[in-house]
Amino acid sequence: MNLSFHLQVINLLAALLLLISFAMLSQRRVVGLVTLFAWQGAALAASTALVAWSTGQHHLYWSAALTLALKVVAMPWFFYRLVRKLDINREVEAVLNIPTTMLIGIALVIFAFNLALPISQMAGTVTRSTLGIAMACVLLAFLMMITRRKAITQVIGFLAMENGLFFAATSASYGMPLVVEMGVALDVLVGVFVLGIFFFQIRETFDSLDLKHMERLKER
Amino acid sequence: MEIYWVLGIPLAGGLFLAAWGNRARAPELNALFSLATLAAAAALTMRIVAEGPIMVGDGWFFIDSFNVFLVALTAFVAFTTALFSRPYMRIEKDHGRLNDARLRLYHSSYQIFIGAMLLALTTNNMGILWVSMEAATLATVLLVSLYRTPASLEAAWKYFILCGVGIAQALFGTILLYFAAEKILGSGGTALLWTHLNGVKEQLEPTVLQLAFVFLLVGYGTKVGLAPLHNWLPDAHAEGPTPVSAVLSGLLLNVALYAVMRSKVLVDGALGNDMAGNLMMGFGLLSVVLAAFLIKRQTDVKRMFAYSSIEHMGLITFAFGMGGPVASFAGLLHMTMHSLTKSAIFFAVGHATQKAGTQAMDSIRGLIRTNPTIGWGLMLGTVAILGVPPFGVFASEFLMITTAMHEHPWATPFLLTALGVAFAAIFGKVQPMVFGETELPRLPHQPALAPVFVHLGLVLMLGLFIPPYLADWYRQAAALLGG
Amino acid sequence: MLDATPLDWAWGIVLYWLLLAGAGLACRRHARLVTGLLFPLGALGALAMAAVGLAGLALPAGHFVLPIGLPDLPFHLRLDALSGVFLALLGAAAFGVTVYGAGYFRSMEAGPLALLALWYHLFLAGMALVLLADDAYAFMVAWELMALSSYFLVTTDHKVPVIRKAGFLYLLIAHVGAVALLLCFGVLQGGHGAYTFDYMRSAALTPFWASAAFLLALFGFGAKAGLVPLHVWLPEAHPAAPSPVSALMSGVMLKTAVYGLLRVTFDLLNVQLAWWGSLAIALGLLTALYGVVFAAVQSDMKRLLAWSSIENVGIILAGFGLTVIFYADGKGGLAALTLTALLYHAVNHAFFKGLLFVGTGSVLHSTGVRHMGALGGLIRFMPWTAWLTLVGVLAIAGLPPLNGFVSEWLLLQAFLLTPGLSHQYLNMIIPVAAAAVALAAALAAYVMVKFYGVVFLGQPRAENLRHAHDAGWPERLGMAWLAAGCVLLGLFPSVVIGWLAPVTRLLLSQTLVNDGNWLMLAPVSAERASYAPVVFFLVVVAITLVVFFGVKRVYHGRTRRAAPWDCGFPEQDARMQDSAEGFGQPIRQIFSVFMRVERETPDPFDAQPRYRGDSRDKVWLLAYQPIADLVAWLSAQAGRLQHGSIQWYLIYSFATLIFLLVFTR
Amino acid sequence: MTAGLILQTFQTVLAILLAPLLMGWVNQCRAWLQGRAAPPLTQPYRVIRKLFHKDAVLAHDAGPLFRFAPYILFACMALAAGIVPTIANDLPFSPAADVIALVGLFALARVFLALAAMDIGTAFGTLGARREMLISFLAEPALLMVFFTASLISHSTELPVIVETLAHKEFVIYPSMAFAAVAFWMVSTAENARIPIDNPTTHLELTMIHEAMILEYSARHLALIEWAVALKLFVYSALGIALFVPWGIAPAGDLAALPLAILALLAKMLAGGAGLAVLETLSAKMRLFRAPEFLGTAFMLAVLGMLTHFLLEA
Repeated sequence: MNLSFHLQVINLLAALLLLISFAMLSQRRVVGLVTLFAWQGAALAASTALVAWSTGQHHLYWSAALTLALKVVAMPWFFYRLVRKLDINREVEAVLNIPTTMLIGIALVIFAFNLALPISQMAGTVTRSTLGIAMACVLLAFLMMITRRKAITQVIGFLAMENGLFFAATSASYGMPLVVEMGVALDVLVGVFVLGIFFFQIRETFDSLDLKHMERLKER
Repeated sequence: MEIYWVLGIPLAGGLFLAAWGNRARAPELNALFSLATLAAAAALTMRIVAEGPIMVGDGWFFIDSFNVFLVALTAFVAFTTALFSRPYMRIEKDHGRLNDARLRLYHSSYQIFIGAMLLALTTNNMGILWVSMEAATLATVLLVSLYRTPASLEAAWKYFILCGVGIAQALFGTILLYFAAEKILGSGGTALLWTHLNGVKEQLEPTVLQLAFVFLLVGYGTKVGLAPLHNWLPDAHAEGPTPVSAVLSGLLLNVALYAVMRSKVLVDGALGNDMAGNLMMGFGLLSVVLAAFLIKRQTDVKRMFAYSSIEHMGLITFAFGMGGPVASFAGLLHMTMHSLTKSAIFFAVGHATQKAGTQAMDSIRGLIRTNPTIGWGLMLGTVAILGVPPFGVFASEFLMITTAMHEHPWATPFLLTALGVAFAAIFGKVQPMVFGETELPRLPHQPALAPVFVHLGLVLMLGLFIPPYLADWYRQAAALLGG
Repeated sequence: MLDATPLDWAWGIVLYWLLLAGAGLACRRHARLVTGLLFPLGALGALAMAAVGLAGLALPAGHFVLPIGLPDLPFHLRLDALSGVFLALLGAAAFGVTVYGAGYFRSMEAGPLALLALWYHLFLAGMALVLLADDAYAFMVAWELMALSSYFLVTTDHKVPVIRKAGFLYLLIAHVGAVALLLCFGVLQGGHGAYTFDYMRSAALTPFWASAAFLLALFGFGAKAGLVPLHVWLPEAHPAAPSPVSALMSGVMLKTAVYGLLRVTFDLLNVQLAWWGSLAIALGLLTALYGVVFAAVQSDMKRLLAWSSIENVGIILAGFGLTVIFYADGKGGLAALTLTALLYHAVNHAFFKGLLFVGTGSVLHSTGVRHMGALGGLIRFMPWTAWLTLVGVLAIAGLPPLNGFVSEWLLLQAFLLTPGLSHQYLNMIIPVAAAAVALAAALAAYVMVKFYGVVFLGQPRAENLRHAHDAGWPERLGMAWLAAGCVLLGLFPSVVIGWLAPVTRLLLSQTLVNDGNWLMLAPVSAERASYAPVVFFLVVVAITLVVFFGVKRVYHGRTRRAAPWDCGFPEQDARMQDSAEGFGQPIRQIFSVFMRVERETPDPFDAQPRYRGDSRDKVWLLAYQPIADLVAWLSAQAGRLQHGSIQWYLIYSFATLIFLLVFTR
Repeated sequence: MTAGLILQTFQTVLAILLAPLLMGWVNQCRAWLQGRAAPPLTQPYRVIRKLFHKDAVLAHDAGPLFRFAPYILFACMALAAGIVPTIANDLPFSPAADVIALVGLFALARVFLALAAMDIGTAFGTLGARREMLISFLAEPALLMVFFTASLISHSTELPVIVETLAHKEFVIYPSMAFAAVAFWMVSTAENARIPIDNPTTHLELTMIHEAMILEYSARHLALIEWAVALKLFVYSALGIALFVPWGIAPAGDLAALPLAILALLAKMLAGGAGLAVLETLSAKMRLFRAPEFLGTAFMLAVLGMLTHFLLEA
């Protein structure tokens, strides 16, 4: 019966992830976003570890650790510094107003669940029911990238999407082969590094990270 | 063993050049590394010619007729581009658009980029394929923004975000693929090996693979530049340094398409219908038509040829979507021809823009007066890319269009329109650039145009005569791609 | 060497031309070498090619496979009677033109001249390959090689914006036509790369697909032949090219389109439908009338000739349509007659149009003027050019005993024979068609009188014309060759028709019976119709001489010179002669429906009165302009998708993803 | 064959000699109808003879083309006279040129005359040439269509065969020939520069067509041209006769019918000339730009004739 208890905890964490995604959709301040992102990473790491422990998939510990290291510690720290350095902790005005975004988000969640339903039927994992949530997280992150006008928020959205993917991997098939996980993690790390460079470049060129300065290249 | 050389040299080169910095001879070293890579690739190719498909490193690397010619092509174009970039970048530096630090960045990430693409081509693991595709993107993001102009930064940013999001979809597709695979192949590394997957593709779960393919197509398709996912492409090509544009549109698009094709093979096997083919045909046609009409309104020469890349990628995708030995053969041939021709064009364009000091086509005039070699290079390259025989691009278009008329007549009006519009647009813009009078002085330095004419010579040769072994590769690859 | 078949010779000559092209590129420094050596050598090749063509007419078809091309599809070559006659045409016309060119290009500077030699010989080789190709790929490669090289020839003088525009338009329409041909071959091919013509001959198509193939071929080849409404490039491109090139394009290149149409319709397609013929006749006659009317209102001599080429193509196409009708109706003999007529006309046109173009070339060369309003009286300053051109003028005006008349005669005979047809409505239509042909022929005479009269006769309209120098010897030689062709083809039609017999046998498995003998032409039967040009010619000459010497003998031959009659108005000057516009004015008035006229008339007190009458092609305004606008509008719409905001781009990706997910459920 | 040759030469010479007579006769009739004192019947001969005796005056720039045109013109008309069956029906020459060639022959003469007119480069020469060509480009196809109607009936474009069919086969009424006849009359007025298209006796340069072309000619050249013009009128009349009232022309190889044929010819010519004179007197010369409409009508009538042939006689 304790398996089912783990399961409940995992489902809880999954729900938490979804919740956090929605929170990110509605969050207006950059620092708040970063915090939420850190929490999401934490939830992800926790659930991964839990799955690893409950199913004896040891390589999942590795990925849990990676997640913890990267997405809970390194990146939030990095982002905090960035926000302080570039002091961009202002209101992030959204393209759409929050309620509309929320409505769309709910629609997406429903869609994602329907999409995941047939697949999770045939999944052999204990955590199959959470696949839909993972997909929902991915789509919500996508939506967030669309609705935010600041470069940094887009990046956070991007990383949130990554989280969703990891979660999907864990819940659908107890994670990817370790090599791949490593590679992905490496890519994410490099990516964030590159982004850091970018922010400074953008900052010094446009003295703002607002994307509305970056709409010059178009068909006129 | 050659495979390790092929992958190792560029990586080593990247690290070394990063360390070496832009001291004297850095460009030469860059070219040298590329040459070494080319040599290794040649050796590998020889081996494949001799022994047929091989699996190296207990299944981690797999080289068959499909990717070996892409490896050879990539190494070759990488080398010629390195040759071209040597004088080009020096002039950029003289014009004060670049400094040592950026050149160091350029040289090292150039090698890394090449290495990543070669890895993507040779790996047997769909996951590693994804990883190296992402790595290739990351390596080029900073190259696109090399000039640090607002425009280039914006382009790089769009490139990064759009491709990043796209590639994330591809990762989801890969996860689904793994999810479907591990039930048959068991969990662990081998479940993502393409060869294993290919072996059991009939047993893979159709619904999952269908879903997976959608994500993979949207993901890698973004990097291929299929409309409407193409929006990053013209910006990145237009704002990056010309050598980067050349390798981006000449090589990276091919590699992305290669990834799509590898997945398509599996999906076709699993689904047993031509859903994937139809999707690709749809994307292909849309890209061809949209690109053709967008070319019409370009004023920036590099941007225009970027759109022409979208058009040709669309053609290739359409051909692969049609399937069948002839169409797939045509698609592979067109991949080769397009990367050779398009990179040649970018070389010529690069020198032309350097001379005119702008990329605006209205202010580039009478190249044939100021520098006949550039002028003729651009003219012949344009004629070639527009599919005029005896250049090889025509050979593939011939096969595609006739097959399309035979298999899918409904598509031909779109093709006819698109090709007509694209021809009118591109040629109508290039002709005044090449011909006519100008008051610009002759180019101070002697451009390195050997690559241009080497490429065009190859394209011409392949239009009239395709070596038997090359033809055999194409045939085997076409059979592999569901011929 | 001795046992080499005509085909071996043919592709040998093609190779030889390619080598000459390379050589042309090689001697970028030595202009004399190009004109003094390369062009004469090329001319020799052309002469040999003519011989090869004639041999190919006589001998059975030969096959050959070149080891180049696509992997599964090496170049198949074939030389049969049809290719033979067109190769002969190509060789014969190209010989004259190339000899002419050897003199004409002497004044060019070395660099452009070398390029010109390159493209010129590539052009010749391309046209020959088109005629030899026996599979779709080889055909298309040759076809586009021909188009491309001729494009570079047209834009030889690319500093002039108009010429660039002309070249662009030409290449564009040529390319669209080529794609249509690709689609046509796509219909004909058997899938899995069965692209050889042999396969296509054996394949059986349903009438629907056969019609599709025919229409595509008609479009593709029509675009090259200058079929209305695809003709717009022709009056721009032909005048833009250097005159020998215009001569080749008008004289030979247009015929390759006719060749292709015949090849596809009668050789590759295994079914012919009567309505194809009706369509072809309708289009052909429209083209003929349209062309000749516009020729009549031109004031630039090369444009005038270009339009007249459109007219002749139209007549040839009408003949083609009639052939299809007869053949589809099972009247092999009559089909043979029409086919002979149209082939004959193709050959004739090659000769006289080539002659006229090089004639204008000499005028252009020595005066630098193309506008007829600034020419005149040249017969006194450049007699060789003028008199040789006169032959071409009389020939193209369809006057006996020259060659233009023979083919028109044959064609009209064919029209007269239609009552045999089973379709009643065709019986009704054909006479009207015949009337239209007759009208076009008569108008051609009008056009030619205008052309010759304004350019060569009367008073020079500008002073510098008095110093115009006559053509040099190579030019004279080339023109004389072409003129001789016009005369001989006119005098000995029976012989020529004998030569053409294998073609009709090949395509229609039927030959034209000539009931006459070597000097009398009598198709079908001497009872029906006969024409003996030699007798005709001799009688006219005899009577002329008899009367001439008779008059001299019986009366004194005294002659005084005096000023011409000025009807009491002393200030007669050259500007009072009819200008080109003036000569065109009645036609412009009668056929004003075809064209939009723009004219500037001077006010009475103008010191330097200038008159400009310009007749714009309505097809351009009604068909092409709207298309251009539509494309521009569409591309503007497409451009709005691409408006820079990354959010929108993300939405595109997102929407695509969602759409596909929903779509594939 | 020899008989044929004799006939051929005889007929040709006869035509050449009789041609001015017809011209004279027409002028006489016109004079009578207009109530003038008529010139003698032989007036044209006198004019020609007078002209031959004069010294030729050439413009300074007149070239060989200008000088040779009259001879070519004359030769063409003579050949035409040899081809058209006037009195006899088997003519060795006629296979050399059928009706289409005949039209070509007229065109040849016309083009040479027009070119000659433009050679000197006076305002009126070019004006005449242009008008002449303008009229002919409608008249020529109309004439061709008239011939086509006839040859559709007789399944041949050989004049002798046509005449044979129309005259010596069993008598049939061909409605199509009625149309053809009207068209032929309209065309021949234009081709022979008669009223209502042109006025042979005008002296106002601006209204001239034919006369404007030959304005520069004098003496022997002019004489030849006048003669050729007369000959042309004769040939056209002969054509009209051959096509529409062919009875009386001697069939092949029957010399006995010859005298009768000559009489018939003379009778028909008298009637025809008179008729032409009457028509000319009744109608007035029309403005130049009405001429295309007039000839267009002729053209349409001829085509209509062919169509009626298909409707009623096929």
